[in-house]
Amino acid sequence: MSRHIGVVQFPGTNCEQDSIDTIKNLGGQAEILWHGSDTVGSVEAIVIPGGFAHGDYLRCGAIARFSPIMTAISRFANSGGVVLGICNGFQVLTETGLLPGALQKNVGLKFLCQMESLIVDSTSSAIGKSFKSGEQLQIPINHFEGNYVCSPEVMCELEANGQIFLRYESNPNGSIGSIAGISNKEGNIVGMMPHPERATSVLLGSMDGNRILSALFEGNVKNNS
Amino acid sequence: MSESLQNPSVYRALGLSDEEYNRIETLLGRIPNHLELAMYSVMWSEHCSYKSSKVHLKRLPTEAPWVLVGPGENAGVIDVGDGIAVAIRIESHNHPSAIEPYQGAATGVGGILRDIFTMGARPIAVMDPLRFGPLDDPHSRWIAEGVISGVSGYGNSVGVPTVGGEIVFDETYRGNPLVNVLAMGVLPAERLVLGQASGMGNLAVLLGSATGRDGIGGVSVLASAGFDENTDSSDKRPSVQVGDPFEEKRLLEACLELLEAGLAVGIQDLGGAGLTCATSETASRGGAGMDVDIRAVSLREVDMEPFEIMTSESQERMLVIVEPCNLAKVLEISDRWEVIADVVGKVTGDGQLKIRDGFDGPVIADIPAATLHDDAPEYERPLERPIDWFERQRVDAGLAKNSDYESDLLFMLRDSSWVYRQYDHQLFLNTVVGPGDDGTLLRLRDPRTGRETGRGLGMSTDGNHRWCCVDPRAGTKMLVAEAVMNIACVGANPMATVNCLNFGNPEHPVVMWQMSEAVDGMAEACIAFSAPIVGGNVSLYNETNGVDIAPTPVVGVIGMHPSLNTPPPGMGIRNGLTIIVLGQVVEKNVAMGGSRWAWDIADCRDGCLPEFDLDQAVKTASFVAGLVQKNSVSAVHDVGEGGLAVALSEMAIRGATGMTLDGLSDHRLLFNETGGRVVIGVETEKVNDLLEEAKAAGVPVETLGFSGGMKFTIGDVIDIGLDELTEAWRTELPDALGQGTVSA
Amino acid sequence: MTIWRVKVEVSPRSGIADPAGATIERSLPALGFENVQNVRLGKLICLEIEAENREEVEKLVADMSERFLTNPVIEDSYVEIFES
Amino acid sequence: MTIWRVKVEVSPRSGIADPAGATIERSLPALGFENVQNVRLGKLICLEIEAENREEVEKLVADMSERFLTNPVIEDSYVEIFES
Ligand SMILES: Nc1ncnc2c1ncn2[C@@H]1O[C@H](COP(=O)(O)OP(=O)(O)O)[C@@H](O)[C@H]1O
Ligand SMILES: [Mg+2]
Repeated sequence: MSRHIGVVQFPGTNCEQDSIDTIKNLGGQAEILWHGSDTVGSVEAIVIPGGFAHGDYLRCGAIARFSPIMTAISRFANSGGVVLGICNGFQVLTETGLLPGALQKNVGLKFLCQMESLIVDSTSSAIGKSFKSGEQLQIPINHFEGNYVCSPEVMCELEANGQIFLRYESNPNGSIGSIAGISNKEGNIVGMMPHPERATSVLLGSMDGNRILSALFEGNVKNNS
Repeated sequence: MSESLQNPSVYRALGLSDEEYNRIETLLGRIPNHLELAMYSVMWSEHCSYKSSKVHLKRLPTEAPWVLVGPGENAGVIDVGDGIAVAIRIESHNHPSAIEPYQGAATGVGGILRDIFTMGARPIAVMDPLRFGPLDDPHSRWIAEGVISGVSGYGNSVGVPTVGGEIVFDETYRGNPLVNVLAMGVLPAERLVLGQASGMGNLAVLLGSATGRDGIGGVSVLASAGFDENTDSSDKRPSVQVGDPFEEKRLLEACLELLEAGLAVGIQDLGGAGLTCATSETASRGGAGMDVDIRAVSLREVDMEPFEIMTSESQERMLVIVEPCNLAKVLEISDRWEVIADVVGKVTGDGQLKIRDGFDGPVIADIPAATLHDDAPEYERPLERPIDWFERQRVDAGLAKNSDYESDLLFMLRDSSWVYRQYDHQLFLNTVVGPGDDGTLLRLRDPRTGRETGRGLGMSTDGNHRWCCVDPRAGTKMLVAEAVMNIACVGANPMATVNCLNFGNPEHPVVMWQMSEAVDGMAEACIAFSAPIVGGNVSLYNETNGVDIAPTPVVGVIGMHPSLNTPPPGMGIRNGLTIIVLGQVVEKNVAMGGSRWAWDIADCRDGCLPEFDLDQAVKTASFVAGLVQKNSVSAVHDVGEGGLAVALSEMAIRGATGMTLDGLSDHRLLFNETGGRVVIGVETEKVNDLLEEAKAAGVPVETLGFSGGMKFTIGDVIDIGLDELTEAWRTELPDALGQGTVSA
Repeated sequence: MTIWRVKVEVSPRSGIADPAGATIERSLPALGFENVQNVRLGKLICLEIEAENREEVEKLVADMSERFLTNPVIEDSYVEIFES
Repeated sequence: MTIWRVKVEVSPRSGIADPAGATIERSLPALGFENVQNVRLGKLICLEIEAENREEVEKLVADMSERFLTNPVIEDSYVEIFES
C-alpha cells in the first residue's frame, strides 16, 4: 500500500516540488500541507522541506513556527506521527521546540552547496532504523545556517539517548560534534541539514537520499517509538 | 512651471538633448509638463531605448524554425520539442553593483527572473558571468564579495538555482565591474504569454511590492522644484534599490498561478523606467491606450510625487492586464500569496497613456503611448577604428621574455568553486553537470508533469575582453565558439544565443567601432553554429574617469542533448587513457595576442589573435557533442583561457591523476588560445576507432600522451607534482577573498 | 495613546560561538585595524508601538522579544524604550 | 593602554527599503502583537579596542564603520563608546 505523505509549504519554501517528485518516484503519494491550514488531514507522515520560509527573515524558521500548520504538526508528532524536517524544515523544528538546539550561521560565513559524506550514527529513530550504524551516505548540503549548536547538557542527552542520526565526515559548517541530523528522544521527529531529495538519481550523482525518504514509508509509522 | 521646462538646463539635467526635447514638443504639439518630461526622459534613456545600439543590433541573425519569440520581448523563447518551450534572457546590472554590490547583484537576479516569468515560464536556472578589478585591490575584492553574496542571497532564497557563470579579474574592471545575469525557464508551449494590453475596459493590476523612491536616479533632479541648485534635496536623494527575494518568490508563484488559470490577457514586469515603461509598453504593443490612476499605487513612503511614482524602479512588481470578470479571481490568488494587488488602470482605445490623479480624476499627463517607444531617438553614432590598430596588430605578443613555464602555468590555474558553492545549483533536481565543468547540463523535464523527456539542456556563458580588445570582431567569433564548445563537452548541440554587450562610452567613436565589429563577429558565428540570437541587453557607459572598459560582449548559448541516459564524462581523467586534442591544427609560430599569457604574464595588450577557422570549429563541436552523446570518451574538456597547458592541468587536477605528454615545447604551443579545440581522454582500445571517426568527420586529431601517475609532465618543459598543481588551483580565490574587504 | 520608540538589541549569548563576529574579527587586521577583540555580531530591531503607558509597552516588548525576536537557545536581548 | 567597549548600531537608511523589517512587521499581528509599526532590522556590532584615549577610538571606529562595517549608501551607523 502506498504511503500518503504530507509536504509542508510555507510562503518561501522552495523544495516542496522536489520532495513530492521524489516521494512519487519512490511509489508514495504526496500532498501539499499549506501553512495556513490547521489540520494535517489524513497523511501518514510529514516532510517539512527546504527553502526560505518567510524569507528566513529575522531567523530561519522564526516566523514559520507560528503558522497554524505547525500547531497541527505538533499534535501529529506528539501522538507519535513521523515528521522529517529537511534543511529549513530542520530549522523550523528547532525553532518550534520539537527538536532541541539551534542552527546558526556556518563557521565560514558563507552559504554552502556541495556534496557531503555523512556517517550514520544512531539507528534508533524512525528514519535511522533503515540504516546500519557507521554506514556512509553521499548527500549534498545547501544552507547558510546549518551550524548546529546546543548546550553541553543537551549534547549529553543527545548522545545518551541515541538521538544523533547523522554526522558529517568532514564538518563543513562548524556543527557541534559534526552533527548533520538528529531526532527527538522518541525518535519520531527527525531533522537533518543535508537534502536527501537531491541524491535520488544516477544523473544527480548519488542515490543515497532515496533510502532516507523511503524510510518514511516503512513500518507502522504512527507507533514506531 | 512651463517656462522652467523650456529652459534647456531643465531637460538637459534630465539627460535629454536639445534635439530630443524639440522632438517631444513636436510629438505632443505642446510644451510637456514635469511629469511628461520625466516619462520621456526615462524611456528615451540609453538604457531603455537602445538609441545608440539599435542600428547595429539589426544585423544579428534572429530566426530559425524553432525560435518562437525573438529579441524585443521580455525574453526569447525557443521550441524544444514535446510541447515544451524554453525562455531565456541575459541582462547587466553593472552600475548598481558598483555602488552597492550586494543589492546591485541581488536586484539583477530579481529583474532577470521577472523577464522569464513574464513569459509564463517557471525560471529554473540562473547563470552569472562576473567581471571585477584585480584581486589585489581591496575595493575590487569588496565588490566581488558583495556581488557573489548578492547572487547567492537572492538566487538561493527566491528558489532558482545558479548553475554556472564566469569569474574574471582584470584591471579594466577596477572602477566598473560587470555583473551580467542570465535566466532560463520552461513552459508548456501553448501557455506563452506576451506583454501586451488589449481589450478596451480591461484592467491593469499592479502586483507586488509597494512603490518607494528606489532607483529614481537622474529624474530626481525634478524633486528640487525649480532647479534651484541651492535647494536642499538631501531627503529626496535617489535611493538604491533593495531586493526582496521573499516578495519575488510570492510574486512568481502568484503570477504563474494566474497565468496557468488563464486569468491574464497580458503581463509585463516593471524594470527600468518602472510604471512608465510597463504601462506604455503593454498599451502600445496591444495597439491600445491606458488610463493610469496614480493614487491607486500602494506607496512605501508618503508624499511621493507623481513623477516619482511613475519612474520609480522599486523591485518585485508586475503589471497584469485582466478582464474585469476575472478580477475577483486574480485578487483571490494574490491574496493567498500575500501579494499586494492594486487596480491602477484600464485599457482604453485612444492610444493615449493618460496619468490621472484619482480613477476618474484630472489628467496630469497625456502622451501617445507609442511615442515613448517607437519615436525614441535612434543614433548612428560615428565610429572609428583606433588609429594605431594596424600597428598594434603587427606586434608579436609572443616575443616577450623567456619565462618560466611552470610558474606561468601555476599562475594561471584557478578553481572557481569558492564562488559557486555559495550558490544553490541543484534545486529542481535537474543539474546533471553543474558549475565547475565546461557547460552546464540540465535534465529537461515536462513542466506540466515533471516527467523526464530523456533529453537535456546544455548552457554556457562566455566573454573574453582580452580577445575582444585585440580584435573585437574575431574575438567575438571565438567566444561564441567557446560557448558552443563548452556545451558540446556536455553533449549538447547549440540552438540559440543571448548576448549582453558591455561596452564603454558610445560617444567615443572607437567604442562604437568595437561594438559594431563585435556585432558582426557575433552574427557570423551565430549563423555558422545555427544558434540565432533570441535576446539580449546592451550596457554602455562602462567607463571610469573617462577610460572605457575593454570591449566585453558576453554570450549565453543554450543547446540540446538529445539522449541523456548517463552523465557526461566530465573533464577529470583517470589512469590509462590516451590524451588527444581535437580541432584546428596550430602552427608552431602561432600568434599570442589577447591570450591570458600575453596579457597577465608578458604584460602585452597588443598583437593579433591566432588564426581561427570557424567552419572547422562547427565540425569539431558537432563531432565532440556526438562523442559525448554516444558515451565514447572517458574525459572531455575544451581549450580556453590559458590554452592547452591549462586545459590539460585542469583535467589532471579534477581527475586526481597525472599525465605524461609531449609535443608542446614552448610557451606558444603551451599557452596559445587558438579557438575550437577540445581535449579528450580515450580508453586505449577505443583510440583507433575514434581516429577513424574523426577523420571521416573532417576533424584533425593529435595524440599528446597518456594519463597515469602523480605527476604532470610535458616533454622537458613542465614537470610538476599533482599536489603542487592542485594546491595552486585550489587556493587562489579563498586566499584572496578570505582576507576581508573594504568599501573604499 | 502615545507612540513609543523601542530598540531591541539581540546578541549571541555569552558562551555561544559567534561565527559572524569571529569572521569580522579575523579580517580586521588585514584591513589595518589592529587591537580589536571580542567582536560580536547581533541584531538591532527598532520599532514603534502605540500604547497608553510605559508599563504596557514594557510587557508587550518583553513578551515579543522572548517569544519571537530572540531564540533563547543562542541569543540574549536588551530593550530600550523612549517616549516620542 | 585602556580597553574601550564599542557598540556600533547599523540600520537601513530612511527611505531605503527594508524587506526583513517589513516582513517582521507584517507577521506580528498573527502573533498577537497589534499596533506595532515602522519595524526596521539592523545590525549590532559590539567589540573591544585597546587604545590610549577616546579620540583615538572614535577615529578608528568611524573609519571602520564607514569602510568595513556599513555601506553608507544604504546604511546609517551610530557609535557608542564606553571605557571599561
Ligand atoms: N560566477 C560564477 N557562477 C557560477 N559558476 C561559475 C562562476 N564562475 C565560474 N563558474 C563555473 O566554473 C566553471 C569554469 O568556468 P570557466 O573557466 O569560465 O569555464 P570555461 O573556460 O569552460 O568557459 C564553469 O562551469 C562555470 O560555470
Ligand atoms: Mg570550457
